[in-house]
Amino acid sequence: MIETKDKLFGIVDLNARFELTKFKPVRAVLKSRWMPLLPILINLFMFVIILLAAFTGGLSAGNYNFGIMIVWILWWVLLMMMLVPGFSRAWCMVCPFPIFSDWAQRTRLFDVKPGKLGGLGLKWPKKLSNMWVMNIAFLVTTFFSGFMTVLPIATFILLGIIIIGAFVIGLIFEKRTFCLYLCPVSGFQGLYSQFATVEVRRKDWEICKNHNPKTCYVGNEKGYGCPWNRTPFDFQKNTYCGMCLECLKTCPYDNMAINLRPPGVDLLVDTKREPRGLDEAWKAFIMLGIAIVFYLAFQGPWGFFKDMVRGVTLPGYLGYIAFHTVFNLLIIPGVFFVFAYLSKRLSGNTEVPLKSVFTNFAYTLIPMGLGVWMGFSVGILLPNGSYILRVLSDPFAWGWNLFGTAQIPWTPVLTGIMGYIQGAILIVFFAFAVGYGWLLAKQIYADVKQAKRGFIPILTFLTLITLVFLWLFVG
Amino acid sequence: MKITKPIVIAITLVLTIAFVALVYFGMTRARGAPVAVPPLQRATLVSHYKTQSLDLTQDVALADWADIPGTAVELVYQAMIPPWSKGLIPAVTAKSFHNDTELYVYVTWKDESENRALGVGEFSDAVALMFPLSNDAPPSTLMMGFMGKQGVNVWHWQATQDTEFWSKKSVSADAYSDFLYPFEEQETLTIAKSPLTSAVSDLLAVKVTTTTAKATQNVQGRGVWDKGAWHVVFKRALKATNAKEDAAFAHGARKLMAFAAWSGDKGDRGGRKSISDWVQLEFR
Amino acid sequence: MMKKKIILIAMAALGAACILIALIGIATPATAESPRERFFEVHAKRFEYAPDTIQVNQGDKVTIRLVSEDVSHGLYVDGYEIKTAAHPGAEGTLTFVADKTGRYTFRCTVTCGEFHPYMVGYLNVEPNSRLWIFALLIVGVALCSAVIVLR
Amino acid sequence: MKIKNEPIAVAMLILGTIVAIIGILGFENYRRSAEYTAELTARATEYGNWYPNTITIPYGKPAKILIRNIDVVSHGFALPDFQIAVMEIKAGESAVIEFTPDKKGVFPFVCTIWCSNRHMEMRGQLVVE
Repeated sequence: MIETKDKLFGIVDLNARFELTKFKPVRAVLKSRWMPLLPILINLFMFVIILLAAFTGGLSAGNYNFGIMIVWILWWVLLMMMLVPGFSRAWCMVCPFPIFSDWAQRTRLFDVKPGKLGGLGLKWPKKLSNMWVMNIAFLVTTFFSGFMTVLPIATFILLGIIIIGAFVIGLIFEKRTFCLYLCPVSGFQGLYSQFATVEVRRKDWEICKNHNPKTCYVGNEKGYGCPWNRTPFDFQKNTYCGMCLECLKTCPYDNMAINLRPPGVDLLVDTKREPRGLDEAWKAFIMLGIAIVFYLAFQGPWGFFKDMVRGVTLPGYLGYIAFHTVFNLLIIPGVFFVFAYLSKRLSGNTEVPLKSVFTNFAYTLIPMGLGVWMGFSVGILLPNGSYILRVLSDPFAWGWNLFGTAQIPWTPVLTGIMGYIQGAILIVFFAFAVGYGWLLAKQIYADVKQAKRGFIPILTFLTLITLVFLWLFVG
Repeated sequence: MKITKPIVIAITLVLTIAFVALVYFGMTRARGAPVAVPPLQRATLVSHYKTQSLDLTQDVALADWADIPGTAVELVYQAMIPPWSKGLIPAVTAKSFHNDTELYVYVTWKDESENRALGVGEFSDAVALMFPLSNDAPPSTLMMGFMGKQGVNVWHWQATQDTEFWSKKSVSADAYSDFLYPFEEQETLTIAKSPLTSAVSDLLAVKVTTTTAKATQNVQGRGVWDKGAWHVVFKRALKATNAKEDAAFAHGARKLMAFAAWSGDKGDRGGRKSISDWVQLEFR
Repeated sequence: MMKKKIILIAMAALGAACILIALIGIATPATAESPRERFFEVHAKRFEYAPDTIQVNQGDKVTIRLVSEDVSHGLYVDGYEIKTAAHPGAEGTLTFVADKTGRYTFRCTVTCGEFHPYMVGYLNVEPNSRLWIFALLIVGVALCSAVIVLR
Repeated sequence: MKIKNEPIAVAMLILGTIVAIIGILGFENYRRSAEYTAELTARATEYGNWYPNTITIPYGKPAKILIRNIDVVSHGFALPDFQIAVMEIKAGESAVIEFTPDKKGVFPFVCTIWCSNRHMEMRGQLVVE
């Protein structure tokens, strides 16, 4: 946990923590090997149904397909609106995809088999041990969003590739390499979980310092060494912690805790081991850009753009891909670069490298991006959420009626006040972005005077981007 | 079992091939059981050039049409807009020719009974031709000419009107109705009519429920019922009198058209009819 | 030093004013221009409406005639919670008084193809007070935070 | 005796995957053959038309036909000779028609909603024998 004297908005104590694991039953549950195995197994069953529905659904209407609806309405929206901002990488905790490679590596599903893990166990190259591969993987995945979110079989193909990829990568590389550096949805979860209100951290450094060997890293008979290759005894950022709960089991001193915390604390962490980086900055740009493009394509009224996204003609589709790529990888970062440059110029500081100003301030886009994605998700969930009730009762469109909700018609909910909800979300997350922007400014520029001046361009950028999204949502 | 390199390669290959095969299988059945879809085959009605012209004031002479090849046009129940047809006329046979100034279309179909009069529960046999007014109209929706704003020109021949016009006989009982009407089971209202100028109503429509009589009636027609079949001849000037209201024809051109037929004794009237798909009319 | 203070005070006042105006804006609905009867013929085809944006003023009596150009489509207006549907050859109509201001999305109600859930258009009921309220709030928050930081 | 968790976990995994898939597909197969006389799939002409294009049901016995619209647009089902119709079956939905055929022969059924440019070709035959 980093010690900071800074207070968010000048009032919120960023060192405040509330330990959830201090309650005995909570700790007992989390230390059981059924946790998270049992939720994973239940989730695995869910995804078997999703895959079956997506496969049998073929090219039929996605809005009546269990696979499409659960993945793109329920899961995606839950991820953006609750799981990531609230519970960090809780999705990774219950994600069923790596269970097969875990099983192959450990040769046990439930028990702990001490000793070396199976599989080839190669190390992932250091140069790629960052978000770049995931940035590209996610961007490429979004090229196909016009198919995946509406064609059941396209969702099947995506999930199939992820499942097989996770398994094969798990056989070749050590531990959760796939989750850490390859999974398309891992990247933004890692990035945005820095904002989460929950964290897994060690409690007392004194205990860890004298504990050898560090069982949280190497494992013992109670559990495996951190599958996510973290050092639970001293990591400070949520980014790459998959919340698999192994360290809670392997720590003989119960020195690992799950804490509630003020949102966004990790944004201020910049250490040698967990530095801020251009990879995460670009992840933030890509997420922001995708939100804009997706809004234009899926919630805007422009038919020609929809035709491009759904690939009516090949030139149109390639045009969309080109625009999408350039917009996300170059234009958004380019615009931000201008403001970062202005920030440096205005601050009068000549020592701080421009790259550092650019990278560090990019972290203000984490709360911003989370906010716009929440707003976007509201626009998907409220009009289309009622489909979920239907597909729960008739998951394969075979005429079933499991829970008596198969006849519920499409019913938009609260769409009249949707604009207010989206506007309110934007303002809240704009405030967080500004709050952390100021704290980051103080980190970047040694001198408070410089920080003040250097902060102004960033504040301007954040205001403008918020106004852009406001215009998109309600304008 | 220790996982070695060859095993990983083998697993990867097997999984990839199995997945690709599964996706391929899924794609072939993505819209249900795969069947070969026959290519679209639109019936073509050829209108040959002839120097002949017909006089409709005389009765329809079947001999005039005997050696012109006919096109069989399949009809189906009109089952899109209620009320739906009650009986089906499965097909009509159409023939056509044109001379320098006139177009002739001949339609024949089997009908066991000749219904030339109207009354309560008694309806007229009829046949209609429909042409889109726009020459480049796409062969999309044919429901009463919903083909963009220009709409369609409909030539509606009715046996009752034929009797009235050619035989100068009154066909109506005191009350009748021949179109969609909310009280159709108790049809008792008389409907005012303008004096007849033809056995064929020359109509305009832009969509369902918009059929409107044109101000100028340009189409003549005459029908004869013979040995269990109707033979109806339509005649119109090749040139359109008013391009906005009349279908335009020209030697060497192509035009979309559609057919509809009514069987009075089965209760057909108004929207209750048998209809065809688009037919290509070709002038040679 | 004096100059800076004056600027800061001015900014704070402006920011506060923005927020205040926004809050007043929420409480009092804008007064409408004289209402008119408005008629729109909206053509629906996969997966767009033409026109895709309908511009009206608060209080207008709006009639939308929905014409489908290919398959069955529908039109549901967010906020007003009314809908109609159209087949090719059979159109739908809906009439309402545009008493709620803001931009509302109208959506297709009949599954018309794979992109059906994304088939939307906008109904703009002027004045779009929602946009201005939130824009003022955002600018106000920005100005106030600038003042807090720079002070 | 200590409960062995490992086999339980493995059993749950197999139950949730392979057994679930086989079970669901098998159950649906049984349900359809037990409940319905015939099954009809609605799709636009371009995508294969009514499938199967000809269905045969026995004369005089109550028939129960499942019609599934697996297309992305609405279709409808009309069997005019028996005055039976389902005006609209929305994409992804299914309808069931029940009737007792009181005449023998071949009867056409058609789609009732303009579903594509080849809508007029979307028809099939019901054979009662």
